[in-house]
Amino acid sequence: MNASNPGALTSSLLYLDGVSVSFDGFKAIRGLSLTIEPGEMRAIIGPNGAGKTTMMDIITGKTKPDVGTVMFGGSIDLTKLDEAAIANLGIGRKFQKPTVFDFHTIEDNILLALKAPRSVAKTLFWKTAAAQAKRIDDILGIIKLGDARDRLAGSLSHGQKQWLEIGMLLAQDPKLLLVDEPAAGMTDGETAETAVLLKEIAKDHSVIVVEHDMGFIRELGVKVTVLHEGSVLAEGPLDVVSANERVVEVYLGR
Amino acid sequence: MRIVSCLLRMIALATLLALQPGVASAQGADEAFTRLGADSFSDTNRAIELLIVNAHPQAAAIIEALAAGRLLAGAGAVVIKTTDGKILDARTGSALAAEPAGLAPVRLNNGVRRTIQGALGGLGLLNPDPAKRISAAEAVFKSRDVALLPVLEGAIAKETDAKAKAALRQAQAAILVAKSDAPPFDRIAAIDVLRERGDQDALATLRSLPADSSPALKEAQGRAVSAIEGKLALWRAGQNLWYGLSLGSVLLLAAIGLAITFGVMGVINMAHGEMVMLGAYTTFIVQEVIRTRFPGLFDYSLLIAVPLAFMVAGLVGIAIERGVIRFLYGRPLETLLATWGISLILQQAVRTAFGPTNREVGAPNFMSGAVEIGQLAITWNRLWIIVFAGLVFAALLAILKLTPIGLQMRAVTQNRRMASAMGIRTGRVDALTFGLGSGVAGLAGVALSQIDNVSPNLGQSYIIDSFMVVVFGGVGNLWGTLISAMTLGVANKLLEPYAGAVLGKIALLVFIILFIQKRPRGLFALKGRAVEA
Amino acid sequence: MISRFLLQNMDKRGYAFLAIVAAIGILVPLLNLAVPAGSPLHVPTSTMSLWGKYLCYALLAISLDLVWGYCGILSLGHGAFFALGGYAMGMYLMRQIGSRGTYGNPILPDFMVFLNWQELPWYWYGFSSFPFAMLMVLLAPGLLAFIFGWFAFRSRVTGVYLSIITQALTYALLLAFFRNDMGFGGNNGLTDFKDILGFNVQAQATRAALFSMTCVMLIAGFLIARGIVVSKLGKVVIAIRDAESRTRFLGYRVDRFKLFVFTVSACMAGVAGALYVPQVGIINPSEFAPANSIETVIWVAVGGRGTLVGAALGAVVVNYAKTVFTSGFMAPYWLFALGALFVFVTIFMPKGILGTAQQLWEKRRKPAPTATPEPAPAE
Amino acid sequence: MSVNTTRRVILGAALAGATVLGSWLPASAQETIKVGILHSLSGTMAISETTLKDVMLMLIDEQNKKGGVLGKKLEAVVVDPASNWPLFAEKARELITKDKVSAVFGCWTSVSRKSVLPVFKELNSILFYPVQYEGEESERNVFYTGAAPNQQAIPAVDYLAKEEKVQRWVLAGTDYVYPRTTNKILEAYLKSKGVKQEDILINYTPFGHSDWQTIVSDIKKFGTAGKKTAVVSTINGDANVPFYKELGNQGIKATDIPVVAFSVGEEELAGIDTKPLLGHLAAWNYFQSVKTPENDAFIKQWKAYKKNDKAVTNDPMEAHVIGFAMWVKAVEKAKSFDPDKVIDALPGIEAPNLTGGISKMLPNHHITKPVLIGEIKADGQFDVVSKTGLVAGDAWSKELDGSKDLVGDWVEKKCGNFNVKTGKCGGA
Repeated sequence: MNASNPGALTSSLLYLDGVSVSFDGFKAIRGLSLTIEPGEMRAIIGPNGAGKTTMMDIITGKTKPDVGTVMFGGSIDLTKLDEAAIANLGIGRKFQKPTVFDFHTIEDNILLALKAPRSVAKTLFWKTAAAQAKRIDDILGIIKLGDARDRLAGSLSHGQKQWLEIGMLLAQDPKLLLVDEPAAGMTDGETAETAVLLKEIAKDHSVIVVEHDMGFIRELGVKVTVLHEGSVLAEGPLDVVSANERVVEVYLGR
Repeated sequence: MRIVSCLLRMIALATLLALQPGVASAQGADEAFTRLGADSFSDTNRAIELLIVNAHPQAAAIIEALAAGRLLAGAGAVVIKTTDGKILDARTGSALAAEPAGLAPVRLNNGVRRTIQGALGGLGLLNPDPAKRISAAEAVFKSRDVALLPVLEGAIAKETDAKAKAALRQAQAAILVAKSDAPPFDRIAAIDVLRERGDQDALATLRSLPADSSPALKEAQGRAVSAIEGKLALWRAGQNLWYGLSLGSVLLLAAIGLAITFGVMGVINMAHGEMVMLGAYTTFIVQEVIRTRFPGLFDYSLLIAVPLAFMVAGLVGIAIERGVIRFLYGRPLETLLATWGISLILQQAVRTAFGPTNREVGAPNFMSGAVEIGQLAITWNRLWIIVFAGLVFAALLAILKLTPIGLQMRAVTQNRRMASAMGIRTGRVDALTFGLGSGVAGLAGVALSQIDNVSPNLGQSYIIDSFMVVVFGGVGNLWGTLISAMTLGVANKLLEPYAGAVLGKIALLVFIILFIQKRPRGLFALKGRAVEA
Repeated sequence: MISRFLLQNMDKRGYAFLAIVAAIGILVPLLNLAVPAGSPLHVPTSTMSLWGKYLCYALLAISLDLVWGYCGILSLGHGAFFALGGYAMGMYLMRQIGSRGTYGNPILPDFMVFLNWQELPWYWYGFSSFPFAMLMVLLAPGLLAFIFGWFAFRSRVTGVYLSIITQALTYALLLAFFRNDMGFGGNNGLTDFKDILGFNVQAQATRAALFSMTCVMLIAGFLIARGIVVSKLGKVVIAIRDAESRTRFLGYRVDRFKLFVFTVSACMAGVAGALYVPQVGIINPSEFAPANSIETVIWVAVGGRGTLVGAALGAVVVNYAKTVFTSGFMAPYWLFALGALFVFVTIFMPKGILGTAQQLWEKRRKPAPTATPEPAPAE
Repeated sequence: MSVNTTRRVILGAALAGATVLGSWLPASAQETIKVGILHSLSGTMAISETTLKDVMLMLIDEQNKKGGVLGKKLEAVVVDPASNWPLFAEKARELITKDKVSAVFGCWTSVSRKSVLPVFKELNSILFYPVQYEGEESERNVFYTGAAPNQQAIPAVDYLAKEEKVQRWVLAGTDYVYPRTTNKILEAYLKSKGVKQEDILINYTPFGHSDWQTIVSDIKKFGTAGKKTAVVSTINGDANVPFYKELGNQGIKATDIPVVAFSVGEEELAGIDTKPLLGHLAAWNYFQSVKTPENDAFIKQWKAYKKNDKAVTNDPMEAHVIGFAMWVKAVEKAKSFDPDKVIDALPGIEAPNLTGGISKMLPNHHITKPVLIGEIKADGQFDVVSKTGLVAGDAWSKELDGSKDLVGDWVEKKCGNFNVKTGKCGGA
């Protein structure tokens, strides 16, 4: 499962083409096409109902598209796989609402996410090796929760939970990270720190960030895709996109 | 013995027809009265025959009184007690001053009742009331008493009412088919009449054709039998469908309250069955009061019980919601435990208050008996229960969709916090919603009291089926509950003739288990992102 | 390695539990057999078999706690696995009767003779062998749980839907086992047992041995369940309970984990049933009654779910209360007491006896409580 | 007091209460002789068994007014096995070992009897079982005061065949051992009387079956084949009410297709409007409507005891009356409460039944009883239309292959399943 797979149909890490899906007649995604290159960080913006979360659901296997192609690493058809298989391919996801395991300690949360065999037998007789313990320590350091490692995750503040979740993503060591509104509900200071953290992560991972906060996106300084009514409205650097008449129209209303 | 008695009766009827009273032997009549006082069924049977043979002037009155249990006998005296309490001497029909001592009602058993039926049937063929003539003809149809053939023929000749005439002809045909010495042409015609009638009884009568009949007759009989059987098979499918709908309506009634408390509110209400039971006991109390205080109102007892049962079960429901369930919102599985406890308490409370045995809930007149539509037997109580289930369903739908409280209920169940922010008193709405669900269960109790035991265990027998119905239909969807109840009811009844009651039910349970795998949220599940989050 | 697996991170509570069960398992039979009946220290056989029953229930409760308390699968059909284990044992015991039945038929059990059955149904073959029967004690419930779970968990049936179809499962089995044509003795079930492994089941020594065996199995069941929940697999399972789809996005095949725990739990329930039958002396379809399974859930809730020890405690406490209340002047009113207990526990002690006790203990130790997360959302 | 302390106090009190109760129970007066009453007071069987508990309490009360037995007062020990079969065994053990009762009166369903049987054998005590049952049993420690199949089913079928000229039979029952066995016996019996296979319809339904539409219409259909048809019902308690309601509504009259039931008595009819059921039959060894001085006295006593003028009596109650009288006589004859001596004394003991005869305990531990056939009257009582002389209860049915050679004899052979062909005890 190497990104430079010889049988690859495309050199892109993630390749969506002509994807559509509807719920009870409502077309949430219509003809969406999107390409993410290895090592790229991409921001996705769009008004409510533009299909941002549904797009993530499709990539991670939660929702199956009605039509369209979703390829990962050039040759793997994601529409044929379930969530766990996709996660094991190396696609990590952070949810809009931070979802951590409330009744586990922070350390256990990271341990569960840590890249390791996921089978029943392997987990039943699991023993944490020294290297893995060190990796956990490192991640706890990065997300600044090293001192709180024995606290239950449920007792963390909202911002801390966001960070813990990012830490869990790091522990998974995925090839592609899907990050849904990482700055939601954060203070300005936290938002800034999160941006720094994401940029750090983007150095050796591909990242898709869905965000509402324009300031945050500006801080990330990456290519932006604007979704509207389930398809791509515009793509390019933030300045170019925000000058686009249609984007302005969509955001400000007609 | 039987032939002799028939012959005697034929003669007697002939005399009756001739309207010549007073010629009978006094001796035979005396014997009849002695026998009536003997307290033996065979003596009573013989006495009836003697009365008829001797054409006793009081025969009709005596036999009617006997049938109604108003004939008293013993110690040489036989008297008739009239419905208004007068005492008449059975021999003469003259009034007596006082009831002689030591008399007891003449007892009946099935044999005596059949003799009475036959006797009254013979007498009734000439009754001026066409309805009575029809039922008399039916009685003759069943008894196939050859002795009555001449009387029947006489009656047919005189008959003017078309329906009565048809009934009399059928009775005649029933006798002719089995009568080997009748003209073959008449017998073939009789077979046609029976084929026309085309019901189970006609089939039975046709099958009574003697085995030594002529080939022509046998062929005609064979054709008639297969024609009737083919028709009956169709009717039977219809009948099974009706049974299925009827069972479905019972399931719907039992489950629809649960569709509210469980489906809409998410409370796993194990005490739901006990709400049904409370409704049934309310019906019982209403009937008890009516029986002792206002016997005239009995036919309205269920109508009176309906609002009361709704209130009783509803108030108990509100009490449960306020007292227990409101502490448990968001913990659906814990409501299961608490309501299970409540159900134990309610069961034992009813057991303590009313005793552990079944209580009698009577059926008002309009719910007794059956009506025949073609070969479809529709029992009134089932028909009314279907109607009632439909009404309850419609009313519930209307409450939820059309009234402000319904709107509030839907708002609270969809988004409690938002509803609360908009000024809806969520506590009050919760209590009312739970009360509504429980009240509807109480209504189900009124209906179930008509077909099932009214005992402390009543609720237990419906709770699992109710959950199956709601889950199969899709939680939170009243229409789903309706379709699911009807589907399960009909499927159950269509399976039953082939698989038997037990295997049919097991098959359905397995089907539900498999179905839930296919559609984990039931028949009518909401789709989309919101539900799965 | 196995002992490491079983004893890792054992806490005080666990050791206390093990010590108590072990002590009971040794002392009670000893006090029953070795101490003369007149002595105040003597444990009567009736008390011993009563407690044997409680301990079987305790094992059943632990098996349920494993799936409910840790994995969030509220099974309302665990009684079915218990009963299947019981039937497997019952069938062995029936075959052991041999020609000592009332009709003296060497092969057919009495109820078959008396309904004119001519030969043994195929599914009764092999049950005359103890090892085979013991294998079936594990396999029958285990296989049923595996097949049922295979479908249900793959289809992602969760929450109340799962609870209701487990109830449907046990209800269907109840109806099936009531049928005399099934060949399991219908409503009368299997009873009037004579020997187990050549020892008279009625004999005091056999009862004592069965009692000790129950204690051993309870300890084994507890250790296995605990081994599972403290392992990383246990952490995954708890993660599934609290946030199933999140766990899936971490790459865990949720259905397989659930299936594993569910099957292990069903086997454990089967063992409990198998130990229950010779001590109680009868197995009948009413063990499949949905009410029995619900009651098991209640033991776990009363004791404290997600604690294992609490589940066992709950089973013993509720059943002891039942024994006490169903005799004497309370007899007509015991259902009130039982019902009230369930309502009381769910409202005032949502964490059960053990959870509440623990909370009180912690509060006393450190007066300023750390924020504890809200109870798990809808399962 | 903070909430938590309150909680703790309540908990403590509850636990203390339980302990006190536990220790309080066994302590009682020394001079009395205890009699165990093992009937379900809750659960599904409470509907039938609760009155039996009351009857026993009344009988014991009466006996004490007469001065008790052997100069000692009797004391009833009531337990509630809650319609739970294993609990029956547990409670039986408790009664015998903890309360040291001299005899136990109890059980209703076959399975409850089967469940307690090993306990009574092991601890060597006495059980009086008051309900009609499927037979095929004769145990040293059990005395069967209810009817065996030959004391109920066969005379009822004879009556229908003779008086009603029935030629076609529907055997409808609940799917458990009693109906299965009874129907097996009846099927064999009817065939021996020349009834053809196609004239017998056997149907089983689950416990508590409530939707009888299909089955009743099947019966109706079966009944229109040109021969007189009757239904022999071994339908169990709870399912009867909906069954009879459906019969009434579908218009099946007793004059067309009579139904004779073996499990429907006054108690069950009290829950049904009986007007549409006029003339349907039941076969028992006792009816409340039987006019004898003994019965009148008993009914009066019962109504006074229940303080209810509408209280009804039924067959199993009479069985307890007979059984209790027999036990008292046997104790007096043995001059001891020792189970072994009482068991030996019981066969041969005679006690008056309430229908004007004297019942006798037989060596097979069953009793002699008359068989009464009653037709349902509009007031929920039965009109006795036939009564046999005393019939001896057969422990083993002569109609079944497996048991036709077996007899129970605890007097001479000291064996419950003596094979007269092989001359050996133990069935084979």
